[in-house]
Amino acid sequence: MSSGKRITLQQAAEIVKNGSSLTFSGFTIWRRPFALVYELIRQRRKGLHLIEVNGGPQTEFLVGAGCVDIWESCWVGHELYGKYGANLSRKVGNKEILVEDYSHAEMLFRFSAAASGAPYAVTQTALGTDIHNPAYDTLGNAGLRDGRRIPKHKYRFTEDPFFGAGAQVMVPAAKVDVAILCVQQVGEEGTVRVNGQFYSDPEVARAADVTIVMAEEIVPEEYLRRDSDLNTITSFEVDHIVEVPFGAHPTGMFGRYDVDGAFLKDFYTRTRTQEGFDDFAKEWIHGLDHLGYLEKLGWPKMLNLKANTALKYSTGVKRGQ
Amino acid sequence: MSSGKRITLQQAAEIVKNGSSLTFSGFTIWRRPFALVYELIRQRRKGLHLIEVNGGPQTEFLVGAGCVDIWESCWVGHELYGKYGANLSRKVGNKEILVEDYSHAEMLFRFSAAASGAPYAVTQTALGTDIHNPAYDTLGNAGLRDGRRIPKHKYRFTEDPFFGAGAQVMVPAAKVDVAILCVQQVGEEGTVRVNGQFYSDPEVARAADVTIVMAEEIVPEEYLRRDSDLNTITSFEVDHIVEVPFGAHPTGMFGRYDVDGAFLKDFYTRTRTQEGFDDFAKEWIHGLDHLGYLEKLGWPKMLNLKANTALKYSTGVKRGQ
Amino acid sequence: MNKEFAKPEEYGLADLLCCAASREVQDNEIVFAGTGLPMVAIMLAQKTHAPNLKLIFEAGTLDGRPPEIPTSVGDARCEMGASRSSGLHDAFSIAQRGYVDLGFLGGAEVDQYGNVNTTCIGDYLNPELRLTGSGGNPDINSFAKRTVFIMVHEKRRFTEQVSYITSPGWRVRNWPGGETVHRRELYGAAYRGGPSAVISTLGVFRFDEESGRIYLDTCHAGNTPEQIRDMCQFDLDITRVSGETLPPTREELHFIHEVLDPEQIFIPKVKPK
Amino acid sequence: MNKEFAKPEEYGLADLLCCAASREVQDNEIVFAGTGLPMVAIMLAQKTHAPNLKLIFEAGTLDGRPPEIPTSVGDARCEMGASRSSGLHDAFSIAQRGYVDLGFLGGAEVDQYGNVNTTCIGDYLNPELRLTGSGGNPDINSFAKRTVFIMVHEKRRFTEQVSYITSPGWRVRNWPGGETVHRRELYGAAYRGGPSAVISTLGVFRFDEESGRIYLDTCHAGNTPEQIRDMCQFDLDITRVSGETLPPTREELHFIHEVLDPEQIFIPKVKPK
Repeated sequence: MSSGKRITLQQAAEIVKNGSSLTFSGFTIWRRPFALVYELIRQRRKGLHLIEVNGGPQTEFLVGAGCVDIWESCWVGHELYGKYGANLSRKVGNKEILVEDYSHAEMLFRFSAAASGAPYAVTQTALGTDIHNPAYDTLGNAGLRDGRRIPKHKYRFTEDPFFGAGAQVMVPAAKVDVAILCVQQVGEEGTVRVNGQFYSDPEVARAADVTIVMAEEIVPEEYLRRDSDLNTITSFEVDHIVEVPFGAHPTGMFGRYDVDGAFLKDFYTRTRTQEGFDDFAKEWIHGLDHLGYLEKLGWPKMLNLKANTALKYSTGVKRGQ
Repeated sequence: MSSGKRITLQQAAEIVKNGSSLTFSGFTIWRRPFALVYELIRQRRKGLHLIEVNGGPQTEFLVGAGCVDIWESCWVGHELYGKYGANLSRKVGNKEILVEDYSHAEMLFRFSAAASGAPYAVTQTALGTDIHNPAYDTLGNAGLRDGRRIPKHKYRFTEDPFFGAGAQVMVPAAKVDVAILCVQQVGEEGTVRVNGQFYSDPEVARAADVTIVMAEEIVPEEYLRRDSDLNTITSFEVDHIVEVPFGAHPTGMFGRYDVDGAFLKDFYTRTRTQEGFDDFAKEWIHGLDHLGYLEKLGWPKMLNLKANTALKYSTGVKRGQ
Repeated sequence: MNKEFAKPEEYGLADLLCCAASREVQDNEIVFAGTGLPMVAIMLAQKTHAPNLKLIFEAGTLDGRPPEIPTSVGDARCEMGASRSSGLHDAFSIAQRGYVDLGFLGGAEVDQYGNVNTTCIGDYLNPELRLTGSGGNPDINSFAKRTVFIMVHEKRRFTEQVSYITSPGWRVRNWPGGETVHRRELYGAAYRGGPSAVISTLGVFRFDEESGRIYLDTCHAGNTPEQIRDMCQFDLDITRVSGETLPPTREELHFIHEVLDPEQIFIPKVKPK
Repeated sequence: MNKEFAKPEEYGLADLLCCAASREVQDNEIVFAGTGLPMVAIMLAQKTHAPNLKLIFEAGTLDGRPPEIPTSVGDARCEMGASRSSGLHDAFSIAQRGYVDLGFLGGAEVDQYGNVNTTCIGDYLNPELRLTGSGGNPDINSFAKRTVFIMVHEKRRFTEQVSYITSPGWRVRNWPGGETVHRRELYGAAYRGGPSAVISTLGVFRFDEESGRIYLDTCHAGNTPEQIRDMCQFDLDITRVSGETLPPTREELHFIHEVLDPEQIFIPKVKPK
């Protein structure tokens, strides 16, 4: 049964409006929906509010391209291939972007709460840190806490009344307009099968109002349903699907291909300045489509990144000095 | 690598002390740890506090045998094979047991909170019902709310401060001494692989201080670790393992065997009175060990219950009138 | 397939209830199904007018398409062909998140505001009879946009006041005080609707969303509105009756007895006279 | 295997830090590992004195035994041989539930109470330099019984007051007021300990749990306590120095360079002179 969920990359990008809040699958430099991130940059999307469990190269590309007004998360960098987010850092220095800092567990619990339909979660993490400093409530300071998509408070403090467990921090649900996922397989009706660590993909898919899934391959729904206990996200949680082979490049995908460390290092090195970013974007984003991008990367590189199917990672990539 | 986690059914039962709080794997009439429930009855355990996401035949057997002082849950019955819990009902009528009622989702969220190390969860379920009637706080009325294992309050009401989502009920974490799980496979070091629906097994395993896993088979740990994304519960969350083939009978196990409906119907019909229960226990529990019990059930019955390996359920059982 | 209505001698009361329940489902809806007759009713809708409905079983099967009727929601039969088999945390999170359009439930007692009891008969603290307890009844009823109850109709079950409100109707108690309020006032963001129908063994009842009161919509063949009113302890509104409950079609009977429940697990076959 | 200590010319500073970190792990502990040198240190402990330690990677790999060093915790290499690969909800829930004995972390700045900054240099509202942000640093540090920080030692990094408390030390801020209190007073049931060591490029530091203050435990070869004190902005306690940091053994160097990181991803090989 076909569900009519299949769309193109261009259509997928058009679902994200100027001013939309947006989140992604993956973890730091793994399974980020790059083909669609590139398309958002090509379409010159503006005013995005990124709410991410953690950031990564996708954040840096969107921020560098000037698509982002607000970044709400806990971390950005390129792991081994770039130790911090130079584009974000530059724009923070220039006050061109608002940053709201939470801890990693807080971001995760915020998405878990949203995915469960709860308005908030309680946790005992990060107590006593400046993350909870009321003076550092960026969205509050900017007068943006309308209590609709952006919660009225960054956090609230309370005490456990049940067991006397002490101070608790209440963190608001992370409500987002659109989640974009990048996974190994999606069925024609939307069922997702993630291989390997699923990170926070199930939570972000359910927290969003609209969920778009980019997959290496769209497979017959019936194939996935033969073993329903191996699937990760339910058909009806997914609104749109797009087939995009190698769609996560330059980030990696378990069982399919490794992180392109050289590409990320090149990005990190070249995009310390806005001119550097613009130059990089001219070379790798504008004027290309996804197939043009793959063509430019070239066959030898992609074969080198390709995972060994037994080991689930590439044995060809050079990772060290 | 062997971890020394392997114990016998008798040893497993001895870990549950008089007065322990206890919870189980499974859902109503599926994957209940019956071999160990029988052993607790043989060892004449007293004063148990059952805290269950939902009850089922295991509740009825333990309650009928007089092992249970407190039952905290939302439902008990035998599904199609016995429409309510006759033993519990009789003991409630005689005031021989304390019952604390929550809703099903509340019980689940209570275990999720405990499994996450949070003291409570917030939810918007069951608002306006007598489940929240302060006069019906059984453990409070009995003066048992010490704030240690039993929370100081059955629930608290609050309002969402972040989005104005309105009334919220705060439900306390479900803290239990021992969880007993009954699954298809466990590795020598404790890694659990559940096939099919995992119900609330991951949450109850982590909520408990001691987790005992009964499995149809103990398999080489390394076999399970070849595909770590197929596993359900982590090695170090499991303290003890026991190999007990057909250990869930008369309840069913996905992919292995069906529910023994005739056995449950017989139990339900015969145990309306205490004398009836005692008679049933004399026939099926006391004086037997697990192998004796299987022998008594007999080869033809077990073959009939055995699941078809392609379909995951038995095609031989008669389910209708 | 033969969509003509069957003759009275060709079907039983369980068939009628099952078909009436099935017709409450609209295509493309996400439906939360309990064990038993509701499960047959939903699968019947899936085979007839609502091929794209999505089925959720409380135990953790999502978008299920069981080839054989499961005996209960924890059954291995739930999982074949499902989009996903996981657990209760997912099922209830999805429900609380607002995905569920319709839930099917049962009850031992119902009052004129649709409050339902499945917990005990008599005073909770000194009950005459302890029942199963709530199960997911209040949860599905709290989270879904609409809920339909299927009940045996006895006068003592259609009661002025239920012994215990297990599942919230249209007018509920505002704890800790306990004053009666419209459900809308209490539920805040979680307010999405409430009980939309009761299908009893005598007729089909609906609710006025504003007043929260039950009224009779259709009578099953052989019952008059007055007779049905006499079978309620509360004063049943019979001013809005729209007619007789439509009988099963031959196609529906075919699916129920030949495809969905040939083993007569939940729905007995009527013996030819 | 050769457990003799290596000679100074046989190892580099990264080797020394890695081995010092590795020795903080006890057998059978559950250890939460960040990317980089900590990962090598823990896997070194697993190969030597702590074969039964259990490794958790933040991205969701539980009880991992990677045959090759992962480049980051999200890496496909984390999962081979693990007990379970799932996600962050499990990793953080397990941590908050109290399973974690030890966490390894890094930082840009540390103060005398073990408060660590990885967020920004300078005023948060007008930063000189925005860094990566917290990541899981405060979380692991909040939930684990002990945490060990590995840091580059520069005077500006061992500071009187960190620009931003990203990760809680022994004396923290009680918000919303912001008064300084002992961590124990604030954390309630979540109080399980705190930072237990800082391993810098000059020495190994520990904390007095009662006063919450840092003190110098051992100096890496070639550094005196006074020199190290001069490299801190705060007044470092050097009264409790126990001696010199033990050098790597030949066995440890073998594992680091031949088995764990032959590609020199995190730890460069010292070139023979």
